[in-house]
Amino acid sequence: MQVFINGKQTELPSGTSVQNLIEQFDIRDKVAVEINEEIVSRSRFELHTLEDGDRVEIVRAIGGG
Amino acid sequence: MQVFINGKQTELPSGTSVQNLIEQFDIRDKVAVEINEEIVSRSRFELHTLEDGDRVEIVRAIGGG
Amino acid sequence: MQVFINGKQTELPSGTSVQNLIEQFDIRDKVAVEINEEIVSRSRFELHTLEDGDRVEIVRAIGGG
Amino acid sequence: MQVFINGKQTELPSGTSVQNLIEQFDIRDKVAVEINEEIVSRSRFELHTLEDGDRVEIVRAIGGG
Amino acid sequence: MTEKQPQDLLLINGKPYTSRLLVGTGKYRDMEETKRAIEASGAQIVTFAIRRSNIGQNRDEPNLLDAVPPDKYTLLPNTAGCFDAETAVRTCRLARELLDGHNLVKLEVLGDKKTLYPDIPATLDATKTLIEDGFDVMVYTNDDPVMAKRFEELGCVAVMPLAAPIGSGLGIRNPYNIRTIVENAHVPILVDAGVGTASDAAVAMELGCDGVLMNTAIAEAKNPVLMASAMKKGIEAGREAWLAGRMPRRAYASASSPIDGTFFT
Amino acid sequence: MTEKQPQDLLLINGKPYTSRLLVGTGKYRDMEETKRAIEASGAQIVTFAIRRSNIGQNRDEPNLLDAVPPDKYTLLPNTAGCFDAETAVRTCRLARELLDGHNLVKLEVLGDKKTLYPDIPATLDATKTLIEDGFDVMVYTNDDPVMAKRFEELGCVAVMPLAAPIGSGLGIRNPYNIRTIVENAHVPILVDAGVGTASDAAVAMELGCDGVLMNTAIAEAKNPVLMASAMKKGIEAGREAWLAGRMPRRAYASASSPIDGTFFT
Amino acid sequence: MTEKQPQDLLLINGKPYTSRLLVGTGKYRDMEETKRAIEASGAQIVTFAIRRSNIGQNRDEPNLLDAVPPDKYTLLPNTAGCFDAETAVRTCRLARELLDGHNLVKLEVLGDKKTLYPDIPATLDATKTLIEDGFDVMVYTNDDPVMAKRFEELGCVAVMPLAAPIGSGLGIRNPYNIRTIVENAHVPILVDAGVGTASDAAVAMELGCDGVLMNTAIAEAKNPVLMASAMKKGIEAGREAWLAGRMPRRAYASASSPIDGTFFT
Amino acid sequence: MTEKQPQDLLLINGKPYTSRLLVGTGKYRDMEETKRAIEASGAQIVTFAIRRSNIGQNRDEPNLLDAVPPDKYTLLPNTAGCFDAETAVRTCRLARELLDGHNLVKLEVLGDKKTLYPDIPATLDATKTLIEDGFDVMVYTNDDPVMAKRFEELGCVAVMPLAAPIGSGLGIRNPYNIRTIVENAHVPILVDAGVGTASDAAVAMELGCDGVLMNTAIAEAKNPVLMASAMKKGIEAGREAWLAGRMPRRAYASASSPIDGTFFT
Repeated sequence: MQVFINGKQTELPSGTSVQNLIEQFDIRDKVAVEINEEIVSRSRFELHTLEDGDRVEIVRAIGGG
Repeated sequence: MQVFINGKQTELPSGTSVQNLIEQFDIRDKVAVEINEEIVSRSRFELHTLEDGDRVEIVRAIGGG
Repeated sequence: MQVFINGKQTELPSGTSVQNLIEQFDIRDKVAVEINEEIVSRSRFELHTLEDGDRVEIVRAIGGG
Repeated sequence: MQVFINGKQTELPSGTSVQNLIEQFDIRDKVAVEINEEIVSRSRFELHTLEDGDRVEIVRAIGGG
Repeated sequence: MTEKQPQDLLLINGKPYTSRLLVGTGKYRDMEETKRAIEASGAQIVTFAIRRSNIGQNRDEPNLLDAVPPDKYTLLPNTAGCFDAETAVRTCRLARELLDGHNLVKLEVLGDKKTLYPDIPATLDATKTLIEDGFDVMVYTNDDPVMAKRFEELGCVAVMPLAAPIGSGLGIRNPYNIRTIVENAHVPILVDAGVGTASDAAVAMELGCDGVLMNTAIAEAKNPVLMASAMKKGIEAGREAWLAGRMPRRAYASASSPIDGTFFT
Repeated sequence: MTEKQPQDLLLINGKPYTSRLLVGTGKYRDMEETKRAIEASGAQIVTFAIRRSNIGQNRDEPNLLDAVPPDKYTLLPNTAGCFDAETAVRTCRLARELLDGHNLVKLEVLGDKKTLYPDIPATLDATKTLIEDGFDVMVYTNDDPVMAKRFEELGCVAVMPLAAPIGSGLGIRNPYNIRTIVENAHVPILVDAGVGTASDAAVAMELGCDGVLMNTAIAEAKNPVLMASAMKKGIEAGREAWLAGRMPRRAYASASSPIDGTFFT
Repeated sequence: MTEKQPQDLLLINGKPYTSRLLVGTGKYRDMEETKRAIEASGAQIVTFAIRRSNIGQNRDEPNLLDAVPPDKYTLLPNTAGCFDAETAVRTCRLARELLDGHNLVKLEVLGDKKTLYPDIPATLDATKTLIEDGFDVMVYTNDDPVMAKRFEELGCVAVMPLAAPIGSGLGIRNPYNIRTIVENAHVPILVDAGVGTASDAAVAMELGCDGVLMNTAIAEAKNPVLMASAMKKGIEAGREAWLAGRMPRRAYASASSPIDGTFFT
Repeated sequence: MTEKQPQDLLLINGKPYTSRLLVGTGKYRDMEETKRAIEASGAQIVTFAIRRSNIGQNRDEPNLLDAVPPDKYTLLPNTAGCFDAETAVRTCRLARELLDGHNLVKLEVLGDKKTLYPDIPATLDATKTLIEDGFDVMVYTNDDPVMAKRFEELGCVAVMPLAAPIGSGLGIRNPYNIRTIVENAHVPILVDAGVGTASDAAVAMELGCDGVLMNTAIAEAKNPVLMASAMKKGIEAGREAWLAGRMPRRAYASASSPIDGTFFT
């Protein structure tokens, strides 16, 4: 299926969970995740599986004022 | 009947027109009139008769910045 | 004899030394002395005797900016 | 003889007057003249003859603030 | 400067004005002083307030519209004293009726009595209502460049940022903001409020403003008529200086007279 | 303001002037621009420098004294460029001779090329020598009130404190000093040097100065003739504002329109 | 001053802080410099931005949350870069999730890229949404006292007026507005943006502000760590000066030393 | 900032000081307050005046030299109150005798009671006499860069331009002059007089001054001891900011947070 991760279109096997995604991309920073403009809490990363066409945002803290 | 003219309660004979009012109070300044927050145009001063309880505002130009 | 001490005319026995003066007026502050616009150093207080008409200034440190 | 005119050394026939100088150099501006740091008034241009070694300054008005 | 006059006109709502000084009519000793001060100021746009007529008392007091005849001046009714959008809109409608359909108004919706700064959200609401209702709105605002642009986009015919609190006489408190507002603008920017003396008016014009509206600085001067003349000249001086293009500022000196040709060395 | 004209004259050395703007003649593109700028400025006192005549070259270059005829203007020779008392005194004597015995001079003895600030001790020496020698001295000084008073006591006919370095265009750097100098003075105080634009000139006059002398601010404007006009108006605006008596400054607002009579409450 | 420490704490949302300097984490050379500058500043509240994670590239770049550990600092996520209410709200929700439910946010909704001034109406909307949603909002606003009060009334835990445009280093452009905001406030007023050097920070505190947030002034100094120390001291100096109560300003001099007792007369 | 401490010392006449704040001892409530304020200020150089001893009355009043022991502080006698060179020189000689041959003095020769500005010519005379007589002269002068340089050339060990009139608390009236004086100097430049609050002291240091001397700003604060601490920090803040090198000023904004990586576009 096709999902958009941080704006980039990506092919993923259906049934991929948010947790799979984090691992697959080897994201080590502490992050927050939004799918289709809804927050997915960290506790639900395992359970929440992506749907075709999902717009996923994975964000972190960076330097700013 | 009782009407409120510039905030002051006043007894008037029923059928009093805006024009009557202007004359009765001998108002010589150029004025604009609002009744119950609606403008009454100068052209309708003769025709427009007051109702009991009307809130009449008669205003003019004064010095201000 | 008459001398002027800090502007005040004062009667003193002739032969009075600066040291006598300091003691007589019980001046305990550290002071500097000028006679007729010449400094008299502390080491010479004993030796220096006043003359009739001398203008003596005895000054000290005070708060100022 | 040798004179210095506005800082430039110049050969002149002896007996040259200030007036001769003005004419020789065709100076048309209104000017003031100083010789050896002394003013020579305009009225004396004819009479005043230069000496060998004179330092002559001929000045005029120019734009300035 | 005859060579610049032709092209240097202030256009408000398509109407040309040679004067860039707008004046109020409040705080004068009497109507005669009001009249003489306005004349000395050379103002062509004059603002005034709307208040209740006197009912049956001192009917012979002089009338502002006689002192400031509409055929001679562009009259600019203002909503001074309004602290909400509704009363400001009602005031404008009464003013339009009073002036036989004249649509030009100066909108001010105040936010607080201490500063008399505008209530920006209420001013936005009133602006939209008035423009829909066919008014030509000159709007009093703070010196925030973002809000000034917003009012232009809403269709105001002029934007009037404050220089300092109304009646404070503190002058241009924040020239950076005023300059930025001017740089961004496609409608006339008129400094409204805060000017205290003639040099303040000149400074506003040197920042590129199209004009200045003032009242207290003239009316509360010891000699209002003379101050009105001073303000007229201050505005013209600042405008001409801006058009002429000032010299650069330098941290150090630069001699006015040439160095060469000195007879001493 | 016709009612004040009669009494509002600048008196220098007993001679009355209606204009309070004094101008220099340096840094202009050409003599024609110099002439037009001076006319636009309305100045009646014009300052110039003394330099060596050209000996035998370009004899047809225009002459300053033709552009600024002594019968039309009060010519004020200055000692610009002098860094010691002696050359300043020599320059004044040459100037007096050049102008057929005219005694009025602007004395400046400079202390340093970076700031062109005066050398105060040398200026004091030159002032004494010139006054003994019968000159009427208008003296360029710093903005130190003590020194300004000293020059008045020595008999200078005008004291000319700097507002900022010559040619810097920084405006009145220290209004407190200028105001104090004015308060103490019994001779005309003319701000000399540092003005950059019309509002600076107005500020100087609002501080109570009797006049302003400038050169670079006009000559280096993009349009010198228009800036000259701006300066004329700025000076008049500031003078009238000072005579009119400005409103008090307030930390907070003060409404221009009456509160009572509002139909909303 | 040990005698004042106990009572002189900055309370934000009920939590006490001894430091009144809040710092940003942008524009530093590297994470090490960020860390050392924050330590030198003594700041206890540190703000940061929210951006997309890198997907699959340079995974070893240092992590801000390691440099600024949440157990040591109060982390303040901000909505820098948001030009509308919706994205600002989304950003705050992501930040809360990122920080495990931490509700304190710095809201900024920008109105224009040139000035980075807030979009006041959009900021009002976002403020309402966030407060309903349980956030503790510290809000970036302009220096309009009416708007500052409005944000307090909406329930913001701190109001953060700008001193000058973000990153401009121009200092307190309009001290009158800041002082008025402080006088009217019942929540902490923190100057946000515009400070350029230590004296600017001191001036803000001497106006009675409760604190100052800055980033560029430290990060863009030639020596950021030393400037961070300078800012720490500037904030403390200004705060103590405000608590100590400054001397009155005088137009003239007042001798520091007594006159009587001089031996010369 | 431990890395800068070693090299950042104030050297006066070859003697190193870690504190750049010099304080006076006038105008305090009592000797105890004087003592505590000086301690809080961290000052190492303390100035005082010379007056006649009391002859036979209140002999038990506390003695300044006990409050400010010469073994702990560098005592700096000043000539406050002297309006001519002679009395200033006499005062210095008495002070030297009083302090057992200590040669360091602060010379001030005043020109007028209203401004307490120096009498420059008299100060020049006194300076020459004192230096010939072996004194190390720290000289109070106006803010004229030419005069400041002159005093350096005469051999003064420090030059102390005023920021504003003594005791006025007006702050740095003319930063351009102070900066120019600093740029030209090869001896320490210490701002003397005019500072009113901590930010003024920081500004002086950010202009590059080597130190500041003050009295009234501390002694007339509501809480002198706390203000002394504020001044200590203000001086250090300004010094560190100057050493750190401030960010450039910008007319417009510059974002603190990166633009790329925003999840909204």
